[in-house]
Amino acid sequence: MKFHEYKAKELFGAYGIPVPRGVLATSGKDIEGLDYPVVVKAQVLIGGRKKAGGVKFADSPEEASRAVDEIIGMDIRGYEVRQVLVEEAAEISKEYYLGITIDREERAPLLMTSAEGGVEIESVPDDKILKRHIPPFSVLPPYVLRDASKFLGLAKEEGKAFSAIARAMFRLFEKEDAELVEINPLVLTSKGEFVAVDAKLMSDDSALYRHKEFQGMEQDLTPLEREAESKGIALIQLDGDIGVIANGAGLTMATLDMISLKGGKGGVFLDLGGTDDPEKVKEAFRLMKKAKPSVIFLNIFGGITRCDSVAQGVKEVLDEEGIDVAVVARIKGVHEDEAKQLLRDAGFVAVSSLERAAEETVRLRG
Amino acid sequence: MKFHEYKAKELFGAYGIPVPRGVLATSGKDIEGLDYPVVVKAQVLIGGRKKAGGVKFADSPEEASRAVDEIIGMDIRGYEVRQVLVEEAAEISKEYYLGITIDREERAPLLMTSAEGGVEIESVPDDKILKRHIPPFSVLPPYVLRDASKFLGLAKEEGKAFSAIARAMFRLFEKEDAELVEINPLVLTSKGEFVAVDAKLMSDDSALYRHKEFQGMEQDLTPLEREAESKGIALIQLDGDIGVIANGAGLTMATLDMISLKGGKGGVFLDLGGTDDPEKVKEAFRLMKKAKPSVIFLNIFGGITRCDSVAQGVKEVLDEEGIDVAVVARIKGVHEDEAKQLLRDAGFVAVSSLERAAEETVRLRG
Amino acid sequence: MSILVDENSRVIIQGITGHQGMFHAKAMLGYGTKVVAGVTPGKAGETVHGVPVFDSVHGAVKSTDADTSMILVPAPFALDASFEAIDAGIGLIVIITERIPFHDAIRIMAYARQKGTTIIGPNCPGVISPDKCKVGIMPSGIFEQGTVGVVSRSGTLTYEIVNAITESGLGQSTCVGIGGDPIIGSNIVEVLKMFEEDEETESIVIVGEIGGTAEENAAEHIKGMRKSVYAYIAGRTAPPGKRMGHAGAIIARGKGTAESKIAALNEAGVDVAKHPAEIAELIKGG
Amino acid sequence: MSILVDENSRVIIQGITGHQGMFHAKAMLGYGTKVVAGVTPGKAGETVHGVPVFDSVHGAVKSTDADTSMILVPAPFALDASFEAIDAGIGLIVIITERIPFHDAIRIMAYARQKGTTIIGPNCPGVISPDKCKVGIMPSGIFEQGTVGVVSRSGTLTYEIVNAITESGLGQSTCVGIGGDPIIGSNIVEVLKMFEEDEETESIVIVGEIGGTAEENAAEHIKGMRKSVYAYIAGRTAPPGKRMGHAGAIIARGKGTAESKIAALNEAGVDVAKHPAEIAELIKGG
Repeated sequence: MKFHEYKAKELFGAYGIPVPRGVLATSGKDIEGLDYPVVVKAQVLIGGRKKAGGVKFADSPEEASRAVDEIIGMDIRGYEVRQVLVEEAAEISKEYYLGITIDREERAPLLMTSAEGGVEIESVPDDKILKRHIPPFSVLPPYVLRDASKFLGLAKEEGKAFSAIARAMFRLFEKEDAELVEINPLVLTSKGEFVAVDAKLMSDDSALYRHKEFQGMEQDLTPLEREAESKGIALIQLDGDIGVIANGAGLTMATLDMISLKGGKGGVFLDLGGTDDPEKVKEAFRLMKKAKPSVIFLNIFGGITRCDSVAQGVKEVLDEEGIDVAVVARIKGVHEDEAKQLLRDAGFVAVSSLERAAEETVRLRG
Repeated sequence: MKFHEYKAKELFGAYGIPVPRGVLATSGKDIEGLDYPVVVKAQVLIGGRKKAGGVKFADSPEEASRAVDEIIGMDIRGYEVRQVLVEEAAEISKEYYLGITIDREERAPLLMTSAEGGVEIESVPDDKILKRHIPPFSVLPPYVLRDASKFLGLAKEEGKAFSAIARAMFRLFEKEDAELVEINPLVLTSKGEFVAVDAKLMSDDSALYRHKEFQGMEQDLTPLEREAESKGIALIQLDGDIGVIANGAGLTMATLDMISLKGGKGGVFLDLGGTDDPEKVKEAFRLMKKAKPSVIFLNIFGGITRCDSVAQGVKEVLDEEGIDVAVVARIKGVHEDEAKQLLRDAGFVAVSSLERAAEETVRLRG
Repeated sequence: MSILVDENSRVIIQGITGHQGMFHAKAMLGYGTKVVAGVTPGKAGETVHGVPVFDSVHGAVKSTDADTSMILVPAPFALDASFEAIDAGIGLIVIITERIPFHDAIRIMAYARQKGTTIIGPNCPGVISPDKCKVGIMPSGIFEQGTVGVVSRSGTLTYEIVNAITESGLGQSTCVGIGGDPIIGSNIVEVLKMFEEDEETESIVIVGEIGGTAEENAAEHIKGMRKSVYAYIAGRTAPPGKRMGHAGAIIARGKGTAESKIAALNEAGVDVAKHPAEIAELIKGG
Repeated sequence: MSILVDENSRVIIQGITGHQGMFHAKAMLGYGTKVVAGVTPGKAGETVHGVPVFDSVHGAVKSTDADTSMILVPAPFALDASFEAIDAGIGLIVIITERIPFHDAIRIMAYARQKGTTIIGPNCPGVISPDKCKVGIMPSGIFEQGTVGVVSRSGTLTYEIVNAITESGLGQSTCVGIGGDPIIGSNIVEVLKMFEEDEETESIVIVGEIGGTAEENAAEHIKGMRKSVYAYIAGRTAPPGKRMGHAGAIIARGKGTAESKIAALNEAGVDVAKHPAEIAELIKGG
């Protein structure tokens, strides 16, 4: 789950990480009590807002008010700006990068820091980034902070302030089940103080059950995707027109790839997961219909999923509500024969080869 | 470092472990505000106080007062009782054992519990004790508490109360650098509540530097041992008459063993450790003199210890203060030749074989 | 021979009394797996398809000498169930459970490594050595004993590919679903090493997908291997920044694309199939 | 051959700029040990007896390909120094530091096991393979290359025994001081296994002491060993309940007596010497 900058900064503040003073605004009238100059930043869950004009500086309340009203309503890479964060601008002496994420191969948290802050970390050469693993279960070991302070060339007092921020960041990372916490830039002001001028936070969706306070937060999702999520179904809208329902992320991706190989283009990725609950299958078809695909490709390879239950759901939704586009079904696995029979009875074409099913799907589109 | 029962219970209480209401008393006049019956318990850092008459029950203030005055001043296995703990007696429905210690082989904390509480855990058969390791860095895992509750045959609510105590105990174990935390008996009252009726706590001396609050606590030491400890020297008074100063616990023990093999009996174990600081060596000799040994055996096998520095200390203390008993010196290792020369110059017999040195020592006693 | 599980594996199922637990206990028993016990706290004394249920893994191990566990408990309990199995001395733990928090998975893997326990998963279909032992939730019918080792980050996609391998007349030595999460107990390289040592395995199939750099690391390792390796990578058409169904499959910060993986594998001499069924043709051709 | 360290070991010293660090750096260099770097935060750029000093273990490893570290830092910093060495990829860490809190030692050992790092110590004299490499603080002069493997819980007592072995005309393949603390990185059984594998080692000497059950466990293991094992146990005359100088040596709750250890070793066919020098006679007699 991605956090808006302002939400991330609220949490940062709660953990003792210094952030600029600022207010969240939906119109130019909302700004009060700030010292100038300020920076006005669009709150969208996508990168590249600066390039898109979503960040403006202002030297006076009037200028700031104007900037807010200019940015609100803006379209940034498909996202409408509904809120802006107006913050006192930090006097920048130096910009650093500081982030903690999870290293898959090492199966451990990884701290990364660089003196080349303020630019995309991907564009910083590897030897300009210090990377240190953090022992699982542990606090941030002192040697990591020592190495980091040295690598960044910080003076003693700066090193202490930096270390306090890094420790707070790791506490946040652990306690909030974060996948990524990032400050870029972490600004050293001319007064020698650190401020987190930007804030990025992604938390683990699988851990949401122990973070009720994050539930219902605005997500980087289309309305249909949001609806699917609320129903526990993984649905992603894509650029094409063909709707794919499959069980398992890998199989769904492979099905989309196969469709592309046969000249079609996927419009909806819908992963049923391991479910064989007919109600959930019905829900999946209802969601899929709302996406208005040119044709639906149902690809089930059952393991934990019982094919007959899936087929039962499909049959029921067809009986109850009808489906106005062609459906190509391919089904295989546990209780496969019962499932096939059910689907044939319901009028589907049951194709057994994925390749031929994909060809058929592309043929039947629009 | 061993804790007195009352000290341990103070800490237990701070961690939320239920302990009986009680007062610490040095005379029969100190008891106030308790409900009767009470139990009066000698506060000594040695086991077996019950057998020695150091625990008495009382049904009234008068009886309690009398019991306190009887126990104060008592000698329990060589320890004079100076304080008693007067506690409200728990109504005992059932007695359990619960302890957490360190398992050397597994290099992990170990939880032990038994339904056979109130007796020495050593006397309980192994199959009546549940043992579970606790993953290092972790909290007490739920499965351990589940296994324990089942093993003890606790009802659901009892299991919850027991688990809360075990979790608190593990927090204490970790935060206070304990080697051993033990409740025996952990009493289940007729009201269905748990109470820690006894409390044993040993903390790690090596971790004292991060527990300033424990420093200066009364220890299970003779006055001379306490004096040595305050000076950072490991000295133990034994039953015999020969004083052994050696460097390293193993070598000191082996020297005592060798003396025993040759018909003598060690009276002082003094381990210089890895020091080669002449001042510390002088201090060691001063302490040894206070123990009034029949003869002193100095056995130095240098590694991290520089023999010449040790010899320098010995020479200086001899020069400055004299030594009125025979000293047999055996010295070997780094800068051994310089050391031997120094000692010979100071009038010692420098024997090179441990066996012969021990024979010489035994010969020179008395 | 085969890797991880065989006819001697003595298996327990943690979470056996649940819906999925009962279903798969039956399927595994039917396949010939020695399911010697189940564990569900509070249900000791019950049986599931004749398999005795215990309250604790320690109890089950003590009574049955189990050496392998399959974990099917809900995600919030998976950390504890894993710690319990590790501490009870289980040597191989197959974690089927999906949506285990990353931070829990890190702790599980750290403790397992410390105690020398092998973990497969989480969020995986399990492990099967055809005709010998199945510790997982895969449909048994598609597997056949043979010489192809399969290691896969995916679930159902694996079945698709295994099915193609079997239909082409080849069989599998062992098929290992390592799971689709970012934090897994055994990665592709670790399983490749096992297959390289296994006498029964002649060639190896990797079923990869977008996200992470596991396939790139595997490619590096394959350069030093004797046995032939084939691969399929799902997600060629996946857009960056979108998680494709589970947390592992995401092209994030320009890393983890199918192109990068396929290029690395090709460079290591691995034939990469364009679609699942093509794998079988490549093996037969190679 | 020899175990743990040999002429190829590339050694760093953590805490090299301290009093003991400088003293033993010189001694180790004099013995021929490849001391390739020292580490003391804030002292990068200095040298100690010609050995370059780095700020961090990562930096030292990167520049020198070190594979072994000797830790001499004060006890409160030993946990961090150990984590640093483990994380930097050091394969063998010899912790000389004494009085490390138990709870820190447990964490060090857990992380080391997780990462596959071998730890010797803490509170130990180190490891020496005579005429090849010394990573420790023992007096070099008493050692001689030979075929006796020595594993010891004690420090100076080891020198006593090694000296007797050398004076009797035998030498040592490797001498490992595993340390006297209750929590140590490698225990007697683990070192016995290494010696059993080592071609140069013909017989093995255990120097044990009261406290714990390490010798009893070793006795159990020895029953399955080919090589001859001899032992000496210190503390026959130690009274129960008194810590004899360091935390490991205590007869607590009736466990850990010399009698129990000697009986177990005898039962496993191990000759136990009555005093240190007798060890050499036993080996020659056996």
